[in-house]
Amino acid sequence: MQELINKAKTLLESGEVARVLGWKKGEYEYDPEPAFFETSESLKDFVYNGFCGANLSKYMIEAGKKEGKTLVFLKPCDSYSYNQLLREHRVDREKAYIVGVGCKGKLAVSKIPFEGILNISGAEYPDAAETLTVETLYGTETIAYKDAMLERCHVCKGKEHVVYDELIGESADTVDADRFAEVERIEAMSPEEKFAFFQSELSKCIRCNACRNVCPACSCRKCVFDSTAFDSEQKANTTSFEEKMFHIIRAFHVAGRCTDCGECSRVCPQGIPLHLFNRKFIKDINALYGEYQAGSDLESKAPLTNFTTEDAEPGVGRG
Amino acid sequence: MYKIKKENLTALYAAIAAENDLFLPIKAAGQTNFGLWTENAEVDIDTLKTVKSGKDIFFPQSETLYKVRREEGKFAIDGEAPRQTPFVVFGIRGCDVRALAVLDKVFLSDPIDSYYAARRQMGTIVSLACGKPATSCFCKVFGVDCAEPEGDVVTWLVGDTLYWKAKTKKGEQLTEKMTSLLEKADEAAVEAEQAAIRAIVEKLPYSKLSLDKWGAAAADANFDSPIWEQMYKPCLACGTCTFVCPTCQCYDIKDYSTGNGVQRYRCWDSCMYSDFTMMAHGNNRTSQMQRFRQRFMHKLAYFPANNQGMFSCVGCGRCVDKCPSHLNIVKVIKAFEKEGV
Amino acid sequence: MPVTENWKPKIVAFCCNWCSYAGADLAGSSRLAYPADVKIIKVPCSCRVNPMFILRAFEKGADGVILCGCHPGDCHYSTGNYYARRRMTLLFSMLDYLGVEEGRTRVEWVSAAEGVKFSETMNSFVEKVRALGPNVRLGDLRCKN
Amino acid sequence: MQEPMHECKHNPGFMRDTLVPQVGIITDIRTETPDVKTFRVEALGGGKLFEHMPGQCAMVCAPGIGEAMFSITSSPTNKLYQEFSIKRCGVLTEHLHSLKAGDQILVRGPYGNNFPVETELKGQNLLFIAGGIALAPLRSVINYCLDNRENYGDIDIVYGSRSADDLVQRKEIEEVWSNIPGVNVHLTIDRPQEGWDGHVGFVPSYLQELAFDTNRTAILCGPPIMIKFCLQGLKEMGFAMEQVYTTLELRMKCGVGKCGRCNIGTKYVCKDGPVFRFDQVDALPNEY
Repeated sequence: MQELINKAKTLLESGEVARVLGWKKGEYEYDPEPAFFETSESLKDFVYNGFCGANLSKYMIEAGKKEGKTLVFLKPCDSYSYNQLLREHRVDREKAYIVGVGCKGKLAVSKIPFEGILNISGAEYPDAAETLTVETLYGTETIAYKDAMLERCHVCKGKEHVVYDELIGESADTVDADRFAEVERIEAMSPEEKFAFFQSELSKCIRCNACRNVCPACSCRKCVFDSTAFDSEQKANTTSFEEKMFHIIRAFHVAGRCTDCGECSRVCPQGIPLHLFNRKFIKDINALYGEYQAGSDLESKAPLTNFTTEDAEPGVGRG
Repeated sequence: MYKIKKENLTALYAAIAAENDLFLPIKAAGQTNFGLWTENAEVDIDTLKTVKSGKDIFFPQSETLYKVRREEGKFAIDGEAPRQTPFVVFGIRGCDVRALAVLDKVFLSDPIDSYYAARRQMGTIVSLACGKPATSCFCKVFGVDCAEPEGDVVTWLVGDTLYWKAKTKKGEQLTEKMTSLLEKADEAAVEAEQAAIRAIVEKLPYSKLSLDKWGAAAADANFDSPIWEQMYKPCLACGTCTFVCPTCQCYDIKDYSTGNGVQRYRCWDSCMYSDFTMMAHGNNRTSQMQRFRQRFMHKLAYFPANNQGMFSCVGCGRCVDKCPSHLNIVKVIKAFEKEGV
Repeated sequence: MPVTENWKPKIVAFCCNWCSYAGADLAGSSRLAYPADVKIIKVPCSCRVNPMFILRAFEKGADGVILCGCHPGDCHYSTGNYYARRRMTLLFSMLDYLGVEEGRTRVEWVSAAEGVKFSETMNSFVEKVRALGPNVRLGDLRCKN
Repeated sequence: MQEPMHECKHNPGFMRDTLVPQVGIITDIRTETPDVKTFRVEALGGGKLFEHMPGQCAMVCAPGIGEAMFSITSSPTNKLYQEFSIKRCGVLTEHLHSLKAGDQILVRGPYGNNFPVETELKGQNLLFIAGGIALAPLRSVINYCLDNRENYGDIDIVYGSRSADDLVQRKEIEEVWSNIPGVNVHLTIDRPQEGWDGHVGFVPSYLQELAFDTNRTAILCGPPIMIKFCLQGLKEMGFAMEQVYTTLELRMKCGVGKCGRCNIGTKYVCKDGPVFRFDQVDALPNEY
């Protein structure tokens, strides 16, 4: 972590960057918040640990509108999101100094099943322990680092940054699950079971829009779901239809652009596995139009703005 | 004081539900929220904080106010009748019960909101003391005693026994109907539990938050503070904090065209949304900083200024747990405490 | 809504202006019968139809939605229907994934000369949706009463 | 607990929830300017939908389109109907402009406080200052004062708009108001125009030319920039902030101080306003 702070200090003091986008120490180890640092003095609150799961690339849209360069710390998977924003011309590469930071899997405090959590040790950067020690109001507990990891880290896209000016720190391979296993499990269900599954998950939705607002691919100036022109703007969670509409359309609007960064599932206050929608599209795109990873490069044509004359017909695979 | 074995609670729920709608914490798809009891529901009274607070029962996230039918150019208004049947809320915690007192100030002030008022009249509240307060709890700061919550009936879960004590007339009426399931008990076990709870509350990290910088006077004093500009930046402008909050009461009134007419409904809204104050001629809160400030100023300064010092926060800590960017009211209170104004 | 012997499904058919709408016209002028419950919405091109159109049709009470456009390669705008094909492929796959009955959505390429195909397509689609019964999984309850 | 289905104190006899509107019928529409129409609204059985006081507002709703707060431009002394002058500027107003006499709309209200016509303003000389569509809320007070002429001193009305075509209620101003003894109407338009022989110039500068003494209470309403300069002018003339009233407008949904939109600091414009005295406005945070 000191290495990151030193880098930030050097660049801030030399004037090469006007601000640093990183994570700020919260009340505890487990609640750091994304933050802009404009003075080297303020960097005393900088933190980078296992709980810095927040993907900072979307903040670069706003940062890019400001005077001067912004130093941003991106984890390997965050760099895909940044790259995708770059190819959509939503961020200005010239105004970013990207430090690719190492990542050994990020943690979710919601996955730690103990009550009254005070301190968690073992999540330090770069020497994360195999086991987290959790000090609670009701005693000390331990949990394997892996067990507290975010879902996305179990299907990690790899240790490589796709865009950076400089790399600091080592990353670890955290993959221990098949990315599409859950999608396949659902695909194998009967229509009734599928419907029941999504109904029970989506009926929890409170329409807070956290998934949309955190999503680096959802960068529209005005979302169709905020439009008052017709009744797509439905803040009510009156009926189950309305949630389906929102989540299907949202997933569709980011299809072919979603890097599978997993922020939507991380932020959902109701724990809805929203990545299952995006991953279904990714899986279909891979199967029908060839392997495609959004954000991996700046050149290849996105699957939904491309076609071949031999494409499959709609309803492919139906019985 | 009465008691009932935890294993007999299902019988108690069934008995209550036989005469009234019964709302209680139900776990579905991994999350616990208040819902209507049915025989198949997975009741979960052990989870300290339901994701959404009990606010939903009295002020639903979405409710129809009236329907308008149009026939030959004429409108016919079909107003929704306020609730007329009694119901019971079981297992609601002290902070959420206090939150109803906050909502009362809004909805029961003139002109009274008849939909909310009817639910308040029809509802009997069976609250549950918090055996294991969490790190993010700070109800003590707002004078809530989670060892002795308010409510028509108060219950305590001690080991495998639920203790039951009626506190109001409504509570006594409910208790009378349940006597066949309840046994008489003495207060000793509850007193010990309360002492244990209060000891933990003393140790809670946020129990000593200071509200000195807040209250009616803060409406002027804190408005122009540079702290807002420093703090708001990670805010995603989502509505998570407002929707999980037991006291946030802002709402929107919207139309839904069904093809046969229009349903006018009211639904929760969030002051964090960019279009919240948007109108044809402009917007008076154009920046996220202003919207962020509005939320906390409303809870900690404007509301007390209009309601004899009562804060519009009950310290339930849901926003502390749920904010995607880990921003929350505790951080705001602490920032003002530390840096002053 | 009770499903009775006489229950008729409501079908929304999005037809491209250049081929399929003309095909429907031809079906009409050739006196080829297709159910009156098919409501045709004319669109400039099949790729004008975005997923929200389809979902909103279901929301407002449709029991089946069909999209008709020019045959691939024959698009008036050269490539519009190729994009529509990819979009609908993904959308239908998503609807299947959500457990919506597969028979409720369909894409068919109908040229201006294919009045017979238009009528046959509509007849078979309506029959299929009829067999599925009313759409409950993708409708807004508020529109039902 | 109080009885929920109560009789509203502003609105005796109204026994429904305040959020549920009444059906009103548009009995007449006057085109005032290219983008302003005045709608006359009556209850289904004839007569007024409710009683109101000058400065109060009502929620006008076109089902399926939207609902918004409009000031009631007719005076309470009018016993037959209520009027709303509405400028076309958004989705709802666009729709309202497309309506015809005989069409129905939904109305609920009245909401908010009113100009203190029976207290502070009584016996005073009055100076009304308005720009553009802002005459709408003031017209209700002006007509109230004119109909109770004996209760008020001299009345001066300074009214300006972009052009002569944009003057709202021009007929009434020229044919009624101008002919009442003790009432002086001062019209102005922003730019010279053929056929206009009146004053040309912005309202604030005209106000300074007119140089009123401070023995009067001012009632000011208009676009924010006009308010800003008029207020400055009034201060220079020696007016105290306690002598100047205005009426504010913000996004509203409920109209009863509950939906949480229209607050400026601790004050809700719908409930504590829309009428404020400028010393009260000054005490509010700068967020309007």
